[in-house]
Amino acid sequence: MIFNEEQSMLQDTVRAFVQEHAPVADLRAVRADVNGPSYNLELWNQLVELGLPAVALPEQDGGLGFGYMGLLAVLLETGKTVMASPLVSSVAAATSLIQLAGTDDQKSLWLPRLTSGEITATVAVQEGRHYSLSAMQTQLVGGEIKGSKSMVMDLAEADLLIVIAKTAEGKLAAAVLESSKADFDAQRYCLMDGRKYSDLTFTQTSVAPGNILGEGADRTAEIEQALNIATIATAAEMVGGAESLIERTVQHLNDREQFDVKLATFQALQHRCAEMYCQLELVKSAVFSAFARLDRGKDIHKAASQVKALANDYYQHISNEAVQMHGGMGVTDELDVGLYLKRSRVCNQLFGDAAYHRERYAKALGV
Amino acid sequence: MIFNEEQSMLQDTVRAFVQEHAPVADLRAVRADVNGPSYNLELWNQLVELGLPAVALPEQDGGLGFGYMGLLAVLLETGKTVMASPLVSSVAAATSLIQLAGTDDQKSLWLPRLTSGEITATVAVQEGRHYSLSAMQTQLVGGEIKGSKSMVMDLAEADLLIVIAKTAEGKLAAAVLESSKADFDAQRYCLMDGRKYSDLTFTQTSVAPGNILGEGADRTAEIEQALNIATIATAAEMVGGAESLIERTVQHLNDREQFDVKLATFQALQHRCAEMYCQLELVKSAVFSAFARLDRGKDIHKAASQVKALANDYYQHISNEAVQMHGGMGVTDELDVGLYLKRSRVCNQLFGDAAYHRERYAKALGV
Amino acid sequence: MSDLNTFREETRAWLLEHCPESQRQPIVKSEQIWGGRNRKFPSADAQSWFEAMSDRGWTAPTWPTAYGGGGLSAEEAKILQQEMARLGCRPALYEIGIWMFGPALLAFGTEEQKLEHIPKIVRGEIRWAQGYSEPSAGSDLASLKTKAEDYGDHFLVNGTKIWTTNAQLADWIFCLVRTNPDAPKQQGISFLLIDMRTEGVSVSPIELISGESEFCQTFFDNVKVPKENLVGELNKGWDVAKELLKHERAMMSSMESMSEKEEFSLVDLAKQTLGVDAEDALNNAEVRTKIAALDMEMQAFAQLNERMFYQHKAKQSDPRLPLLLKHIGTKQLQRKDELLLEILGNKSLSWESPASSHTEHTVTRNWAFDKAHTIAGGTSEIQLNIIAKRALGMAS
Amino acid sequence: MSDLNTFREETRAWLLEHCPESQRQPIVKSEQIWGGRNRKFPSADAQSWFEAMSDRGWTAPTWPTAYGGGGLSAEEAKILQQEMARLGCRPALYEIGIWMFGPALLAFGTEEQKLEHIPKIVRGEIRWAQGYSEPSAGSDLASLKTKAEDYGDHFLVNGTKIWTTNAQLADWIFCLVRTNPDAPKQQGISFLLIDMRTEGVSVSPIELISGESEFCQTFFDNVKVPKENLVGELNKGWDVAKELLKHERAMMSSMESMSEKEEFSLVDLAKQTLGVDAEDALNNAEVRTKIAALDMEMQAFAQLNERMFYQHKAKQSDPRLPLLLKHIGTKQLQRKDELLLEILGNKSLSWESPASSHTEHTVTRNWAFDKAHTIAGGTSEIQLNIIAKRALGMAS
Repeated sequence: MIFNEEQSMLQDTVRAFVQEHAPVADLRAVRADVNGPSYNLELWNQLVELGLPAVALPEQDGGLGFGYMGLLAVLLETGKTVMASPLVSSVAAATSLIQLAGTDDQKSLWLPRLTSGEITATVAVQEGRHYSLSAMQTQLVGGEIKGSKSMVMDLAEADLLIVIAKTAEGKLAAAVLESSKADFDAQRYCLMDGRKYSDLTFTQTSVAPGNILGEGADRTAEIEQALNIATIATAAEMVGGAESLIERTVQHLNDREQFDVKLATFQALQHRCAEMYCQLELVKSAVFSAFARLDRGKDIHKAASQVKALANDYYQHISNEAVQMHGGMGVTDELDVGLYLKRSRVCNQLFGDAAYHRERYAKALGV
Repeated sequence: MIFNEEQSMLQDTVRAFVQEHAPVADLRAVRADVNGPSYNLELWNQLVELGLPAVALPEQDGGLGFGYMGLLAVLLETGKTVMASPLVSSVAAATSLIQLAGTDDQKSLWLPRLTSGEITATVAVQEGRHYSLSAMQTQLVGGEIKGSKSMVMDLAEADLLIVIAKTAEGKLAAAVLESSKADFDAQRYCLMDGRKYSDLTFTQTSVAPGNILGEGADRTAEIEQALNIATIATAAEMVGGAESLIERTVQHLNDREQFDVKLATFQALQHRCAEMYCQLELVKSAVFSAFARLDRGKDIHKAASQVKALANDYYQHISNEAVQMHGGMGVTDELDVGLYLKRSRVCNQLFGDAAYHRERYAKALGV
Repeated sequence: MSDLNTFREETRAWLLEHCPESQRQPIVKSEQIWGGRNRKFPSADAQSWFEAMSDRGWTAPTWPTAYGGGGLSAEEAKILQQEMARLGCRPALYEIGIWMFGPALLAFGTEEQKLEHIPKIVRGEIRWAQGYSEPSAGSDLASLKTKAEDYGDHFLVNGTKIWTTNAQLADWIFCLVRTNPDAPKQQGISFLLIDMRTEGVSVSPIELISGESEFCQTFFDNVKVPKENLVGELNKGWDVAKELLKHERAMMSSMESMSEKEEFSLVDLAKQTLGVDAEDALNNAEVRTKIAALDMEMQAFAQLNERMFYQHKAKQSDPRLPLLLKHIGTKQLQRKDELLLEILGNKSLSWESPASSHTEHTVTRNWAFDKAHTIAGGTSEIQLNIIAKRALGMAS
Repeated sequence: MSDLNTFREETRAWLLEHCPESQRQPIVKSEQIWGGRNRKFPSADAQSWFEAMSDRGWTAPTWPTAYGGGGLSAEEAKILQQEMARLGCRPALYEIGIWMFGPALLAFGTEEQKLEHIPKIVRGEIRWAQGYSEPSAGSDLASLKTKAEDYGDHFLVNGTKIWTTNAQLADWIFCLVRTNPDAPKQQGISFLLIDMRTEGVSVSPIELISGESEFCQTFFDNVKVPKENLVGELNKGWDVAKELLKHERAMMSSMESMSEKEEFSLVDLAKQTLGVDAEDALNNAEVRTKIAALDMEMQAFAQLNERMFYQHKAKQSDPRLPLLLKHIGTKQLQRKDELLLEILGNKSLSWESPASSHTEHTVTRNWAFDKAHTIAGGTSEIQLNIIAKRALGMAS
């Protein structure tokens, strides 16, 4: 439930790096270059040098053995400046998929190159307007993928694309494609968080048996687990962003005077900030708990839904309040709060919105 | 959408009467007499002398022709002191049922005695824990009622009991029983609003054909309309209660000093009171609109659900806030706010809770 | 037949004669006619309709004819408005000079000032901007810092104004400036008119989170303003501002209907969207509840407005109710925006991506833009203060 | 083997010997042992367990033996607590004298006062009540009006105290009284001990909205209190009160676990209730969402507590987190109560009607009683003030 010494030191290292080298201005540069990469490649290479792609995996899989709590430490810090990176798409989602669902051969083929940062990967899972595993239509039957995917992160930068699909038996399967060589249509676009996403169409994309994770074995549970990891990783980034927003808002209210007193002295604003802070510490505790469960090998199906639903709702509330409390300047692009606001709405849709996760959680509760 | 001159004068009359003769202390007396009547019979007789049982009906049915807007004027005022009376059970629900669903013979048999106040009537509709017309189980088949009913208002005082049941064809039917002579089991109890309710069991209660409203014709639409009238009448009482609670709370905050300033000067409390007042005027506008539609002969199915869901949620919020803002004394029985709080929760269950009405409204919207 | 009936018939006939068919269609934003030295007409019809109206002074129907106005009585102006509405005539001129500044200048200006400025407003020759807000003042308008120092025949103005709508298009700007730095806040403020062409005036646009920008920041760097441009008494600018503010609310609500922002019905859009995608039907039980809940409240808001209308008609207006409108309305609008975003899902995350439709882009852009509504024109916090004090009588 | 290990083994052996099996079962409210002249023991076992503990002074383990306490070190007391928990031993004595008043008297009392009062607390012979709040003071404790006037050898006390828990059962009461009406608020207050048998003291119970009442109002009508009953310096009672307050929070949280209020799991009760009545399944889509939403937040609150526990263990406690607990916890409790009421429907509208079950009555009574939680012990408004200032550093 809390960081050990190594994880705390890792957090300090990443914090120092991010604050110095990846301020919100970096995201603005990524956003301005609409045809450029989805994140600053140079900054990412520096994170690779810090070993971050390997942070969560155990040493036998080429990892650094910080555990997923180590990845949490990283994401809380990169979230604070809404830093763009493939930490969710490649490190949390794709790498976990291969590690959990791959055969030994598949793992030794891809994991070393992923953990070393030589390559990155991304995952195509969402379809249509809303993320929903149960509603997934894309088929992987007879070695061919048919269907379409939406909102795939960081595709142009990724060497591998892992497509999640349903088998003829209705099980989940994950096919690893070399994104530059595979045969599919992709439409790339920017979203309001300044990052790039792709919608994909697979008409009859062939997949070699060796490129299907588990090579024929049912990997539904492992795929769900990896997607749960991606879900809580997204939430972790959101918590970092929400924390930074509260700090910025309190700072603004303490700095700004109106009617001859500091805005921070208005009780209505104090109470609203206090409520936001309660929300922050609640969801942060839930996130710590989910990552701790993960590292203890416990099931995180319910925890993932708890954490993502809370992160979605709280960050939405906190970002709205932050804009409002910044007053007129809060709605200008000049201030950074708007970037957090927009990132929060994009994160809402990644790996399931609040209604989806509340429904999933209710089912898990048995009500 | 607003009262005409006659309705305004009626409201003034009732307001003066209620404020002078039916303060909240009257409800306390009703509550204390646990085996006594559900309302103060003497006060009710005075309301009868004012003509209130006849207020809504048109003159050809023995009414005073104020329209239902006249009944709204009355209920807003009686609601202000949470006055116990059969205005909802007998005037809004039972009288409307007979007027809308009865044959000419049935109307001339019962309406004159109801509008003159010679008798009162009540309605048994709810079953189980929650009001739901669609889930109703009680059957009226072959001239016999079978089933059970819950939360019947003012039964011991009522001369007539109208039981709503389903026919063999799944239509709604309403059977008029003389409550003292009919054969059914009744368990009478107090609820926390200080009034008396009954749960009924009908094993094989016989109903003469002439006692079934409409005498065999399908009266489903008329019965639904009468129950919608009872629904908005309940909401009208709730709006009166909420209005009084806000006034009491603001008064308290203006009177009470803490930390050397009036409580009313705390901005957080100001904003919360302002939000309550917004809610009040919203639901009041909705209630006026629903009653105005009713008098214009328009359908109020959707309006009834809108009004009751809003009244339930807002009054719940307002009564919670009122208790909180009255501080320690707010949770004592000595202050009246607790009586409003408890009445609001009872009203929530009468003629449908907020979730029921939101569901019904969503269906009406077609989503 | 009464005079007013005659007036109605004549007006109707005149409108039928002078308002071309094309100017009787619902207006879109791009065809609104704004004043200004560089004004352009979207079509010959638009120009002829505008000129017919401004020649009669009916761009400002109740203003005195001495200054180019229409000289109509309140009753006549109302009839004109009714007849225009009946025929669907477009407003002939959109101008804050008409809505806000003109009435204040008529009340406080000198004869020279009125003769100089009012006719040009009526004829749409000069476009005005408003210079009130400042970057560091926020809701506390009276704490403004832009100063005008007395240099004998002129003031020297230094400072900056923010949220000056379309200042890059404006010819003149009316400003609140500080002329006595030692007086208590509101008492050292004057009301000054400044030609935007004066040396030292510059404008830079403000980009909003919605990517749009009709707002600017306007800078004054040693700007010389002739003394005759002072409106009202020195250090009494607050009185002029208050008069102007009275007209602002009326304008805000008429702007709403005029701006023709492309809005979507929550329920219609939900039906289209939730119905089409079969997979979305799976997780919309919660969304369905939210739609019902919000629609009920939006209906109640409409009913509140309707109730106020009937109260007004019966001369029984409850003075507390207008205080509620801005807060409730803007909050509901933002809730609706958020819910539409939730319904549209990942298609609502951009106003330019090729992966989304025009409708989706518009919903998203509205979402971002509407964040300003609870801030501009009196923040929600100020509205709640006002409700508590004036509607509920809470001690302050 | 270290001394502490020896102590642990000896303690365990002693507990096994002296704590009867019946006193090692989970305690119910009716079997709690409170002190007092009129105390009663629910059973012979309870009495023997109480006497064994009080004879060793282990009802107050860390208090000095000179006053009858256990004289244990903090480490030893912790071991005693651990061993009692391990064996499931019931607390031997429930007393605010033990939890709050004793520690303050040990810090501020004279030698005579300690010798007089502390042993009787340890042995449960005297039951204490707290006299702080007043009807007109609310959260502003320091504005209290009960006055104690100096009459040479005694004070004459007049006034009234409210929320004096179980004052009708108490033997003595410790009170904050005003001894200098001219000094600024907190500086004219003294801390006084009053025997409830003194002439002029009277108690009347307060009925709550839940129908229950363990609270009283206590009246002082010309009550003579000997000078030696003043604790701490004259007009410095606020210091004593602050010391006492430090122990109150610890007590509040231990009370929570001791009071054994009959609580119901939201999810369990929902499953039972929604599952049984087929007709209710029809309109519970919204309720189902509410259950999931609240359960998630309640889990997060448990996780916050767990995180604080691990922080504490690692000596890395974040001092801001404890400030959040009361507000979040009480708000969640009230939300849960409201949702249970919604689920139970018309069966949740009484705590005595024959139409409802014991479970339903309890849910309803809890709902009413829990309204007090956001008021007592520091209102939620005060909590939010504190969070804003101390956790977030907002200017005041």
